[in-house]
Amino acid sequence: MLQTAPRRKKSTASRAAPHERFLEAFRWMLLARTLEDKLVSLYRGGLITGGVYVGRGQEAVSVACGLFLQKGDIFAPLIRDQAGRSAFGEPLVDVTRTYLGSRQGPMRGRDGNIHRGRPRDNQLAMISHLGAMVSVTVGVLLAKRFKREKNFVGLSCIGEGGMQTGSFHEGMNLAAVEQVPLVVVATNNHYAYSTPNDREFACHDLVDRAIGYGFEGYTIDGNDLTNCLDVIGGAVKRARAGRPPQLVVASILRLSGHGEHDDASYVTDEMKRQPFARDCLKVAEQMIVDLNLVDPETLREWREDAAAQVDQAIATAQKEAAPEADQEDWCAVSTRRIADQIE
Amino acid sequence: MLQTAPRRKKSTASRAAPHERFLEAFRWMLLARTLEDKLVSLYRGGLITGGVYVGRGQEAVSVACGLFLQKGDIFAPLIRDQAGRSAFGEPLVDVTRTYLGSRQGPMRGRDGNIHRGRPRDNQLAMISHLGAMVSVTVGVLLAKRFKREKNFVGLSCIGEGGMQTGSFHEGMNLAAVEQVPLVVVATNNHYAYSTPNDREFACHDLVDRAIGYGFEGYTIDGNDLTNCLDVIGGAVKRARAGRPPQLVVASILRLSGHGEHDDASYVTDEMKRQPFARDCLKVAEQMIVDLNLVDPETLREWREDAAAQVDQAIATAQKEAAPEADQEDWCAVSTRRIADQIE
Amino acid sequence: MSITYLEAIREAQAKLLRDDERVFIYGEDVGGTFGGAFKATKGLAKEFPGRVLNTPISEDAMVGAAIGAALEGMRPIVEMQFADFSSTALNQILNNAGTHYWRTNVPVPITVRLPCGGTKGSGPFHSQSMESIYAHYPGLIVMTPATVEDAYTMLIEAVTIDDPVVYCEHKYLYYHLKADKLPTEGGLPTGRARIAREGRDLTIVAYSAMLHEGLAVADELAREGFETEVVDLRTVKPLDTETILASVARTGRLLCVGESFPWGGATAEVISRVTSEGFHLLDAAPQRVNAKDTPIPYHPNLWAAHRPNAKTIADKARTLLRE
Amino acid sequence: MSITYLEAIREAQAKLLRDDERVFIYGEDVGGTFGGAFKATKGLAKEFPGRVLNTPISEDAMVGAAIGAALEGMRPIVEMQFADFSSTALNQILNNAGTHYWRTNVPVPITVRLPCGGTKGSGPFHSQSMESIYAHYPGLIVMTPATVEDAYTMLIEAVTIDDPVVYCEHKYLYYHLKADKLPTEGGLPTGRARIAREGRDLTIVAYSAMLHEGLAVADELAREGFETEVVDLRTVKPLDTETILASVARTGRLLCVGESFPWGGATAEVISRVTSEGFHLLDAAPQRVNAKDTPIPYHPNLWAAHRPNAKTIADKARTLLRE
Ligand SMILES: Cc1ncc(C[n+]2csc(CCOP(=O)(O)OP(=O)(O)O)c2C)c(N)n1
Ligand SMILES: Cc1ncc(C[n+]2csc(CCOP(=O)(O)OP(=O)(O)O)c2C)c(N)n1
Ligand SMILES: [Mg+2]
Ligand SMILES: [Mg+2]
Repeated sequence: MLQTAPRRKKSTASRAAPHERFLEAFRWMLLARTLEDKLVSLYRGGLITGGVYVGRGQEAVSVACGLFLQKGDIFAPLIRDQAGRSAFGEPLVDVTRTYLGSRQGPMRGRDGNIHRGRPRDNQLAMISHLGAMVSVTVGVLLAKRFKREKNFVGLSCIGEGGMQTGSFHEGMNLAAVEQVPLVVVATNNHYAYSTPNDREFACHDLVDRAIGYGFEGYTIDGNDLTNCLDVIGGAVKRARAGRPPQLVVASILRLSGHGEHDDASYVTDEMKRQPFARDCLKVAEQMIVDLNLVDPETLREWREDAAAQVDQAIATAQKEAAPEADQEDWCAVSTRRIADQIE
Repeated sequence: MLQTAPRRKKSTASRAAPHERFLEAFRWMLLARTLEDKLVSLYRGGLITGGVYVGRGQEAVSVACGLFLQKGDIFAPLIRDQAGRSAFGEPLVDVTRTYLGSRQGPMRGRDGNIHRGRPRDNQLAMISHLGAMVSVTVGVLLAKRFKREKNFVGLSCIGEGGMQTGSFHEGMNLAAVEQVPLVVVATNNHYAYSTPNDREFACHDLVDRAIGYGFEGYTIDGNDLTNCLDVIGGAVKRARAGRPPQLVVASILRLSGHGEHDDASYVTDEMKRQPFARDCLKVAEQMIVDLNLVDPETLREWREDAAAQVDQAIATAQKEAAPEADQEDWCAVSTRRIADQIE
Repeated sequence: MSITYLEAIREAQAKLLRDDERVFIYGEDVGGTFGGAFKATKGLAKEFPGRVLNTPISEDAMVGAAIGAALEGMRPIVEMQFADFSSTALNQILNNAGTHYWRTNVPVPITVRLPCGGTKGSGPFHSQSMESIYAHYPGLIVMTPATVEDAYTMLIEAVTIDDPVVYCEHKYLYYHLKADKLPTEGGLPTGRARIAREGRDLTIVAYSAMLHEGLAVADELAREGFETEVVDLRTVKPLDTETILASVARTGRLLCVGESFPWGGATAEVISRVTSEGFHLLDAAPQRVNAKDTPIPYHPNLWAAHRPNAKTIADKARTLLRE
Repeated sequence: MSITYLEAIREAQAKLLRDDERVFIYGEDVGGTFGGAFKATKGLAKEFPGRVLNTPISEDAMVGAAIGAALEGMRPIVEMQFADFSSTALNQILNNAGTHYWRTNVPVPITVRLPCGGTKGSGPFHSQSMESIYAHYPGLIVMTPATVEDAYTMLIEAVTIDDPVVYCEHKYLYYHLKADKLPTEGGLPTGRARIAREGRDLTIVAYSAMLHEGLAVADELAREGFETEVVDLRTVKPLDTETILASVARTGRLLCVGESFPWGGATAEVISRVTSEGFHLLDAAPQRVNAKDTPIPYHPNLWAAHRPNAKTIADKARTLLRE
């Protein structure tokens, strides 16, 4: 069974032989897909309140974001990053507890779905306002430099929609000014909610933003796990080695609604026929089969293993109590003495 | 005497022979410098409350911003754009009335110094928050398109410091998405207040931002009036002709404090020795002398004429009454019926 | 036939687009076949080609552009996807739109629609009520319609008014609130509150979704023998002090209910005005009920306790009536 | 020897940098030889190399970065060049710093310094007081020091506290206010108001620069035979209702003065609390004086009338005393 507890030791991924790394990544992708499929069915069954946001089709990019980070590195995932979160070390129960509103989850029912995180374990808890987490990641890296830590990087995710926020711009520029070891992975999944690229930006290629900030820029085909691992792995390595901040722009199609409430009927058929519209998980699996990297039996076991882990995480969360208003500490500041003065 | 009332007819500049255009520009520069020198001495003499912000050293860039705009075009100047404002048609008394707090100025004592404008005459009144006026300019252009106007452009000014605001980024991107005929002229005067370029941005050249927005980008030497006129004139022409939005980045040194309260002691000697640190007005005058474009007598007359206009504008404003609190309409909304309900 | 609060907002926009060519709609996902996160502009892009436009995720720029367009004679309606995201447009709203008329004598007729307020499971960033922040600054009119009729007529008036309007529409009311039909005439003028229910023992002042909690409490108290007058503010700025004072003059008791955070804001403003201007009218200490002073929780159990509700309001009302 | 309010702020920062290696200062023009638009960090960059850092003009990012650094164990102080520009950082302050502890159980110890308030000729964008906006939202502590001593001890406490603090320093007090020396011990705890002057006829509640207008009025009224108690709030959030109520219990009359805009805000909150919790203590209608409901005017003639001043406050006080 794959280790899903927060990893406190160095990931093997960065040093592993390419095909081992590929297979490890594939398993995280499979786990994320299995989990999210299950969350979707719980949502459809009325068992999840609020929204469900999944990363279907974006697992290859996302897993590469989580996989190369080591102890001491900082990760700022966004809404389509289940694969990366898991690879980074987020326990599955964190996800199910948050979605199912268990009092024992990291957000304790106070926040839901994808706004979760464990800042103490270097996984930032995103706010909804897109773009805002880039500068926060920069700040963590600044602090690490102040504290004379060595060998650290930060990785912050964004969608092509979020790249148009002012907050994103300021964060990117600040990263370059401070020359912190930051990797920004931008996934152009061709829509921001229902809005297609032509109403989002008008440059030829979003990677052309890199030069204007003083970042190094790379593009990847988000369908192709090998490509994702190579390029994002390379970017992480370069940032760690002291190169300027790195921007990686991936191209992909979101293979779900914006959230599960959304039928995505605005996605055109033409769009669905584009090469970037393939399912990266299927592509990766096909490659495993074609190259005979593992036998079908093993693949089947992995699948079962993922399902078992997901079932267990859900069962655990479902057994747990919901938060109750009268047991809640209704206080937004931590300083007890001051808290007591705020009614 | 130069026409300083708002020009409602087509400027001659765009069609004039190069050296006539140069001379017209020079005269506006001279007027701006003369005016601002005078404002500075009034400020030093304690006759102006608040701050005085001048465009010393930036007149060549600025004048080119105002000079090619025609009736129906829209201008969003910033704090160092006296030359451009005058060339666009701002009457000198607007300036002196605002600085001297006359009740008859366009801001009627409600706002001061460089935050003035006449939106009805297509000269936007900047707010202090840098970057904010780019999207406003985009909006005016959008409206003109809605109204099926033809042949219009907008020009919005920014400093290299203001380019780092989120607001600027959003405005630029929106301009490109909407494909409005916008020219953005960014003046890198090497400082944002006391902050040198290396703490402002880390890209090699700010013009490299153009491609990331889908703008066309150009650079100019802000000392060289001919270059300013050619490139900004060209950008205005291209925008008017339906090319994508245009970004022009000028290089120059601010030859004053940030405001007149600031002695700019942080400007290094090395900086003052850079080629971009020359005084564009002197360079232009030298060229007039060298090429014998006008005789020394004419130059002297122009100088006297500028001084006379400035003196008159100041004398006018000084004679006028200040606003009085008890005659003021203390109401921030225009709808009378509603205003009466807001105490 | 019946029409919801949300449909009224859509119909008002359809009418505005139909009747006034200066009107256009600008915001994230408002256009295309989609029609907005809440479908408040559903079908409008098709019916009015080129006038219902998707924007990039750039709240500051979309408001900036609306300001520019308004200066040039248009009547833009900006839809924020959620009120909460208007925090990133706040500078343009407060410092640009809000100051413009005062500074230049040229008004800025923009309408910014804010889908406000809490719904179950929406959490800290999709539930906020921001009227108190916008009302604090000068230069803005802040509408908080509580009925289907007002949602309709006030949105039309918002776009008609020459000044910038922040129009706070409540997401909980979108589907929950229905009327038989849309009004064919304008409603009360902007800035006038409405007596939603008459009574003589207690005045409850409320607005937006809290009006309905207030009305429910009035029903409940009626069964206990108390007659509660309920005032619907309709706009929190301007605030109709006169109508409130007249009500308090009748009842002698004031309870003010708002869904936003407890420090400052609309309820504090109402109580301040009433006590400053109508102190002698009060027979008991005026009270208020607000949300709790924490971010708005995601979990329904917590959310239900965070916002004022019929129970917490009724409890407070009973204490007040006993005094 | 004497020390100004501004010097106290500088000295507090010097001490913090000296005593705590987690502290750094971040903001526009704070570093180099310059030391900030108001010189509040003058000399500190040289004395503490690498710890007083200029930022690009990016208020959102500078607060975002401070949040990140705080999560990683630092104690950043962010200087806004003027409070007014914090509108572009408001989202990070309210929605990121303000919600973080509630959401994740991890507090965010940042201090955001806001040079607030009006000075002659500064106009609409360099004069604002924003305490009421920050106090409205949960999760923030909002300090408004009115004395040199408080400027010093409260800034030190702000940085020491684990929660985000919005520290509103008043630009008018920078040079106008002087003390003999800096305190060697801490002041009153955060959240505790101070009786700045004792009296028994009237309570004036004020904070920041308005404290001094309040004290001037108290002097004036003393000559007319009235004894005015003046309460300095020190922090507008938390608000020390207890101290205010105790004062009103002594005087029976309440006048609340604030420099920010009149709708909502600190004065409304004070009056609401006093009337809700201490209605029976009041012998007359509580009153307030705020700035006018327009942007802050540039011209000194207009500015002087826009803000509350000793004359307008005294007028209101006299009316109140006559009731
Ligand atoms: C500042 C801001 N405005 C609006 C939203 C509402 N919103 C949430 S997700 C989303 C679309 C995001 O698109 P993109 O960044 O491309 O990410 P994707 O959903 O495609 O992964 C929008 C508009 C937001 N979260 N933040
Ligand atoms: C959003 C914002 N933050 C801070 C300021 C304060 N401020 C006014 S001018 C200035 C420097 C501007 O530098 P730049 O854009 O390069 O223009 P320059 O003064 O050099 O012409 C600053 C920081 C501001 N006006 N707006
Ligand atoms: Mg996208
Ligand atoms: Mg500059």
